[in-house]
Amino acid sequence: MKESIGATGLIMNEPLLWEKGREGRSGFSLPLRDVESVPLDRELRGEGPEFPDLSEVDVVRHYTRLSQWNFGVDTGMYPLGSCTMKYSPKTNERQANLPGFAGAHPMLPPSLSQGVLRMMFEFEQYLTEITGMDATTLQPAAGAHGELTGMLLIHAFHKSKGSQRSKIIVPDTAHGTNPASAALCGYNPLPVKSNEQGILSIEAIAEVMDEDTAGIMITNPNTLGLFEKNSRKIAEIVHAKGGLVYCDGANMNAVMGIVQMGKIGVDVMHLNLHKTFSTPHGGGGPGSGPVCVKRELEPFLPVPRVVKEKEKYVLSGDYPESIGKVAAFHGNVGVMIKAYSYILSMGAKNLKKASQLAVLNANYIKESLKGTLHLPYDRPCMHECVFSDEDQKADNVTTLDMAKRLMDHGFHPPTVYFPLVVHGAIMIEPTETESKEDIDQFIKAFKAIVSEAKQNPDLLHDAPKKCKVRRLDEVTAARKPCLAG
Amino acid sequence: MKESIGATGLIMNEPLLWEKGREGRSGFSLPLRDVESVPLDRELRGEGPEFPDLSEVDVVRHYTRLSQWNFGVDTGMYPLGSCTMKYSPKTNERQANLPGFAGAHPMLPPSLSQGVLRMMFEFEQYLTEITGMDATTLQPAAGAHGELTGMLLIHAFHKSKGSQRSKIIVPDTAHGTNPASAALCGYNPLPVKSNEQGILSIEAIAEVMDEDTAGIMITNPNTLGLFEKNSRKIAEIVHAKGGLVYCDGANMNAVMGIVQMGKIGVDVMHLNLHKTFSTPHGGGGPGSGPVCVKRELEPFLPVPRVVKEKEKYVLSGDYPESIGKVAAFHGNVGVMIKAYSYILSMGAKNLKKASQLAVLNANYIKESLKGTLHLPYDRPCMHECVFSDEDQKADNVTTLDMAKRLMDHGFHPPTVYFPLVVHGAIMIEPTETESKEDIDQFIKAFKAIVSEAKQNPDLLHDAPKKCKVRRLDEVTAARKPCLAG
Amino acid sequence: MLYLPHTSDEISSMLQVAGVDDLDGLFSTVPDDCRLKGDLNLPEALTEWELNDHMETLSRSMAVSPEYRVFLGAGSYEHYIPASVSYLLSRSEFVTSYTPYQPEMSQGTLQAIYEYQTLAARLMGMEIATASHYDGATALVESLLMAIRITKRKKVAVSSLIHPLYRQVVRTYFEPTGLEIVELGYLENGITDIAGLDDMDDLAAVAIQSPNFFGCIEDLQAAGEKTHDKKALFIASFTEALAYGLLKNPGAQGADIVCGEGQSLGIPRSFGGPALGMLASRKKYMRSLPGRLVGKTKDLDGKRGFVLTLATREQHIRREKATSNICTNNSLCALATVMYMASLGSTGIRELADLNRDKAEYLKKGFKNAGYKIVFETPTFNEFVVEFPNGFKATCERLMEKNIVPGLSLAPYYPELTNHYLLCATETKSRDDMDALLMEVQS
Amino acid sequence: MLYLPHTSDEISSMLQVAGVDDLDGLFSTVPDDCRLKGDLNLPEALTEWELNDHMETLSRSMAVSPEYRVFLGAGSYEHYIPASVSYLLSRSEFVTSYTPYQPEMSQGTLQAIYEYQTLAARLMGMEIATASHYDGATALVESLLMAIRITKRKKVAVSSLIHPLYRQVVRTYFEPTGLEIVELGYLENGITDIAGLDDMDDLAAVAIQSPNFFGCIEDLQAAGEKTHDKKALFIASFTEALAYGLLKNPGAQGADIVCGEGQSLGIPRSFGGPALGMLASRKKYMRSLPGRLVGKTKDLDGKRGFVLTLATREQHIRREKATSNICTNNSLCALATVMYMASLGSTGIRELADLNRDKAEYLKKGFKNAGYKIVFETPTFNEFVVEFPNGFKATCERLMEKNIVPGLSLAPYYPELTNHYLLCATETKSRDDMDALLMEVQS
Ligand SMILES: Cc1ncc(COP(=O)(O)O)c(C=O)c1O
Ligand SMILES: Cc1ncc(COP(=O)(O)O)c(C=O)c1O
Repeated sequence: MKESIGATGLIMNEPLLWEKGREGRSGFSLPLRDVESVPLDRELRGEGPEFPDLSEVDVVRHYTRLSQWNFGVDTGMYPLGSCTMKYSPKTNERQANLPGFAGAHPMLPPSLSQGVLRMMFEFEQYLTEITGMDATTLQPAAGAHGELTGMLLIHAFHKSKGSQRSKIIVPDTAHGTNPASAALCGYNPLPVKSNEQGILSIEAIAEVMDEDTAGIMITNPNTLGLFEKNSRKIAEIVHAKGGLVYCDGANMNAVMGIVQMGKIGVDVMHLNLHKTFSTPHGGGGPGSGPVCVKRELEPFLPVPRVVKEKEKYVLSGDYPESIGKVAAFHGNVGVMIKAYSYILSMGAKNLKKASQLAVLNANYIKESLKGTLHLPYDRPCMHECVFSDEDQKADNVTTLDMAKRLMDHGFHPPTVYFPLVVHGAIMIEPTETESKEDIDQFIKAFKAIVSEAKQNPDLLHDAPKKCKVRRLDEVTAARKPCLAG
Repeated sequence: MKESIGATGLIMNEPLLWEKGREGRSGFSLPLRDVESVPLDRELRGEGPEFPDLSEVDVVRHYTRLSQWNFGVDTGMYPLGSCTMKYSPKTNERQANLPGFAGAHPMLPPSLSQGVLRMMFEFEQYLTEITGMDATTLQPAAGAHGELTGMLLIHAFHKSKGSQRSKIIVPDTAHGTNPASAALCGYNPLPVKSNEQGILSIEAIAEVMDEDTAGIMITNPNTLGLFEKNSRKIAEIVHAKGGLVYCDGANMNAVMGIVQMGKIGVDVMHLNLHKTFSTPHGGGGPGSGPVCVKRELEPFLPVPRVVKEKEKYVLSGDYPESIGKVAAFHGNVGVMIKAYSYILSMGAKNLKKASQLAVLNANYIKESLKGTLHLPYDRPCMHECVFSDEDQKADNVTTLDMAKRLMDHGFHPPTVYFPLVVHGAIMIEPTETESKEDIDQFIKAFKAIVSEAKQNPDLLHDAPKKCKVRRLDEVTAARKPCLAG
Repeated sequence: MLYLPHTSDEISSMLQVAGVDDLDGLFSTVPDDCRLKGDLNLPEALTEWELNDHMETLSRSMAVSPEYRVFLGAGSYEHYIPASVSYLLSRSEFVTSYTPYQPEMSQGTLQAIYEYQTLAARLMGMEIATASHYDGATALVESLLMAIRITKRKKVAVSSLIHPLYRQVVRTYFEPTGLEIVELGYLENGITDIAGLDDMDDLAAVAIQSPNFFGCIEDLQAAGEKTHDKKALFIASFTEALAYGLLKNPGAQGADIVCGEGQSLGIPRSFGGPALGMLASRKKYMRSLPGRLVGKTKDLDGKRGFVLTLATREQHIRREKATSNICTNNSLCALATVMYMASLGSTGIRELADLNRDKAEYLKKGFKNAGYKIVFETPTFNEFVVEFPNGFKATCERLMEKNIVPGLSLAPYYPELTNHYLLCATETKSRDDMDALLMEVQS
Repeated sequence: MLYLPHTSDEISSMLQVAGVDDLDGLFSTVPDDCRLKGDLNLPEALTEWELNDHMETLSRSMAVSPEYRVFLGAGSYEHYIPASVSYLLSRSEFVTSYTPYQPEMSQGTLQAIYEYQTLAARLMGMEIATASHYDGATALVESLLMAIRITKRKKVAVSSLIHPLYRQVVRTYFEPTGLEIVELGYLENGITDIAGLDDMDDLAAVAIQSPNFFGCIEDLQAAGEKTHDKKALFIASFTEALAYGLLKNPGAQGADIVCGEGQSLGIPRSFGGPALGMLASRKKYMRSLPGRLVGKTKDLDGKRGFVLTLATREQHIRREKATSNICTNNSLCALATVMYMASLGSTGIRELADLNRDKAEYLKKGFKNAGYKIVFETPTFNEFVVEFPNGFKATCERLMEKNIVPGLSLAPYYPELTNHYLLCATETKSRDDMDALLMEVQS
């Protein structure tokens, strides 16, 4: 197709919920009353919340219209770096909606919930195998939650050794959740710079690692899309000082079946099922952030744990050293079902193939756009590559301008201004589910934008033009916050 | 909301299926082969069709993008006259998708298909009651199919009386399917004009009705949205000459619980489940067009029929006078389930209320737009009202121009240029599921358009401007047809 | 009520505008003697939750997989449907729109139907296909009527191995108009006996189904040639569209019109409907085609777009002179089909068709080995006829108690074929499923 | 493979551009001693159809309605969910989008979350609410930590009638940082004993759940006043959000922060997750709130739009100084909830809440009449505690064989409460369901 993918079409304006509706309307079928009314004492009763009364058609139209203002992976390419926006197979949605799963109460006796328990038991085994670790907990609800769980495990480990430590090493390329999770557990994050190659140098770690340092949080592949090739050596240094190695596995999509973190010195890591394992991101969640550990950390894992006794699956809370619980129940089971289904659909070969193609797509984009955009670290990348707006400074066009202009061309922008070590970073993660055709169109669009930046920069400054709204005033939004209507 | 509902937003251009894809890709999970291959003789084998090979994500994006170029009742008001585009309750979709229904083979023994048979049996009874007739067949797949079935029944009736007849009376306001269905059954449609009030006069019928006329096809309420108040008398005249009265029940949404056609002289009629009974129209179908008859026509109904023997439901083909079959199996059962669910959800009171509100909405629009648009028949209307572009001739703006301009205002246009008796007809059927707010916006939009027609007619001539495409060249499409890629 | 948005205040203010006092007043034009006095006699309204329970109960009483193993084909086939197709088909922009009379607002449906017409035509080996018909039976009738219009003759020859229920529909349509139908018998190898054609004249068309009702693959080439010798149009029909992933297509064998049932291609069986009537022909017959057609065109800016076209054939323009009375068709089913065909692709449909053939061959062999007679030796696709010993009815009953529905008894349709059953095995039948059946019939 | 679009030709041409010979070559930066030699040890890949069978089997082994009558509540409640909500929630524009970092392309999610924040705040009687948290337990922790930040104190008092599992999560979070938790006991009428507060000092916050874990409605007003006397922040938590369709909301009773579980509002139970952590506060604490917030603003043309705002509180800007480490939250669950609340409306939520109360009262009365002890006399919403005679465990077993799950044994959480069970009856329990249970416990 010659023309750009981005076009404009008819969509509907739609007011806020409470600007619609009429008292007495209803969009909910009230169940029959087959019992008498036993009014609650006046003083306990309130007026009830002020909700608009809407009919079913009101609600359906409202959210159908809103949905049309949104862009998802099903709409087009969504190369949001570090987010692994791969296609979410539709069959996984079907499985998670099966009545036996969707309708299950979390406190059902094990004898009446074998299906879910078996799924969780097997799923833990699969993740343990994929990461090369020894045990897994599925309780964390997202990546950051997994990080915190990991920190708690490390803390419990040191405590059990009687030695408490105050610091933890966190590279400057780390995602913001890393230092935040460490801090939440009382650790002082110790920032270390990555070297000129964009990775951690053995020396840098050797320099800071000491007996008061609980360990290190490594993101591998890191957020520059580079493999931390010194990680083994770094692990040795950390271990030598009695520390533990935490791996942020958010970028696992690059190395499934290629690297088992457990085999290269990692003691504890989290996975993002909503990234690597294809569960949809839902406009911000729910996700799931299982944590995989080596033997020495297993005693501290959250309870209850699913164990198999003879042919039955049971829940056991009998782990005296456990850190306790990080979620009320068993974690985001509905999300696990989708990731479990994904792994079963893929099998070992296709998981590896997925990583290989994810890396292929990223390197293909890197090589194809290298002449067009400034590439701070010109090395083979993993699942994503990071450019900058260095070369556009002359046209006084920024990363943001290019990102917004991409929308008019029909693509979701990459992650921008992250990682912080690259100024005006443009972090592109295509994932393996983008075909060569689609990637070629993306490359074409980006090249077009860069030449637009020279010829007609205002096209970029005024972008986006095709979306429902133009650029929004985020400054006023933050200065005079209006958070509820 | 001040601004018009119609707006523009980002949508994606998308090529034709076969402009995408790469050989060897797959979007279908091929089942395991657990049996050996037994190749078919060469000369019987073909090359197989030339389809594009696509991945699941290709297919999902393709049709997700296409869907965003479409407008449905869930998107907004769809006042297509004579089509009863009411809201389709989502619960009905759920019911039709239940595995026991969706997966059922049509030739299952009755003992293994009691659920569907019971549904059909009860559903027939409900429709029989709503129409005030004596028996119902669910076999016809749509309204026109029901009309044909009706004609066949009338033909069989006369044949059984030994007298065959060649003509049938069809008013000029009738829908095109009426004469077409009559002709398909070998009858010559005898057109009669409606009177200055837009309805049939007793005299007009008396004049043409004779012993060679099989009967009359009346649409009541008719396509001008008017109730044929002489229908009783007309029926007497037709009956007196041995003829039968067919009622096109496509407009039944106006009179549920208010008029039982069987009680006012109708011998046979069809219903459009995809209009009156809320089943979605699916961009052109599937529909369902059950036919209800009086006792004297029952022997001729299509087979098999569902009958109840003791507490069991069985299929009986034992009707020697039956016309046979109009569909391979039992008709559009999936559609019946939705309409059956609708009737069960509504009950008698709400069905009547629905008709009352449908008529209220239509009259409200008629009164509100009367000053704005020319109203050829200024009488209380039923479920729809018909205007014309008479008053816009001066601005040389046509019905089509106004229809297209409505799109830019965020509404689907009404039915235009039908019925034929009104030049430049604008046939508006809001249905009962449109709220007063939405109708007021529609009225506002139409008034705005009419003044635009005066101030700036080109806004209308160039409309639509907000849709994915502008006006399409239908002339060339028909002169040099390209029906396949 | 969920589906009735009006509040009583709104009703009264609207009544005022309408100039009447109450809702009843709106019906002043309905004579009193036309009005229903009491209320309709219908069950009390159910809540959404009562409805769920009720329908759940009805649904559970039906014999479907996985609980049941059903070996019925005979015009309705069990094939796997990808979750992606079901999801896409549920998008309300497709589901809740009307026939695309206003193309600017309906490009989604229109392009999809254009794509359907194209893939459907390719599958059948024809140049053009219509937007859809109700089902395979009405598609056959429309094809015969089309041939009658084209040739201006009044007689058609129809194979007795066309689905018996389809032929019943043809008879029903033809009865009043005095059009003549001759049925062609069948040979003992299970295909149509076309010899009879030699001494028939003024035929408008000859219609043959392949694979035929016995599952046997007909020699369309030969039938086509004989038909053309008679200057009649050759109509090839089918009930199992998937077969043409493997078989030589009808177009390649001289068919002038091809019609059949598309249910196999991504449409759930739903007790027989909604399904999909497919109809295709050579381009020269374009203007005689019944039903809707979508065509490609350009908009004012020269941008590609799609519209309903050649409407002058249709009832809303031509009224009694239309090529058909059809208006609403089975559009959404056509969409399901094109989504399904797109998911399969050339590669997939071939492999899937092969697998269907091989599954049926496995079952066939099983019966042979069990000593049953495979009545017709002509090659088949995924269905075949077995002759069982007398008293097989009892076995059937036993099988059903074991949740196995063995197949369709042919006796009601072909009285000479007592104890003959038509069995079908698609890709959904595992070797275990088939072995279970074979085990039962052996014991 | 369905999800891997690359053909081998494409792969080789892309490898060329990437400048390597084969896929392995792409991993040159991965040291050899880091590479996995063999293959991962995972089950063979399943087809979509094998997966369907497998998951169907697992699903059928679960005890859910309609086959089972489950009277469990205790933080996860069975409520009806309209088909319209499930459909809307399945729209892929919502499901397959990321956190709305690019507002121009995410207005659908953003407006919906803004609407959620608004209705959630109204339900809880607060000025503002966050975009969502993982679940009720983490929302409670975040609330306590927020209070600790605001007051700069290190001690919190938590009612022992807050969901035991929530308190466990609090303990887990607090353990390493040496923050202190004091638990408030309960009175024999089943509500929190706040007397103890008198001689406690430097409290950052006091947290009380209402309805509490025994289902009893707490006197938030009193607790709030006592708390404020101590200059501590008053945190009201809940597990059954629907209760606030009926009860006086926490804001009206002096709560500074309100948090709880939103699962009741249109989210299926899914064995406990995903659910919805709800958190709201008075506006003055806005900048101390954890997690995402959506705010209203204007675009360049002055048109209304929505954005993520106050990001300076968050980890991606503030890193270790952020108000929370949360990034991905439970956005789609918040969407389900706002769709559900919009469907109910003021009128509906009130009637539904009333009905829940009345169902539970019916069951409660039934037990009373059957001679069982309703342990706590404080009014309840849809849950209550019953004391059964010794050996009730056996009865339980019998009930389960009859597909009835009577309720939750409290002994594991409150050792003093042997033979005490927490039972729940929502609108989904018909009189017949409840009579069936009562019948069984009588016999
Ligand atoms: C590298 C990295 N680490 C951690 C996270 C946090 O994961 P989550 O958003 O699931 O909490 C993310 C997600 O943005 C990430 O990209
Ligand atoms: C008055 C009238 N009669 C008959 C029909 C034909 O019904 P169907 O389209 O279901 O064949 C219609 C539908 O357009 C109609 O409006």
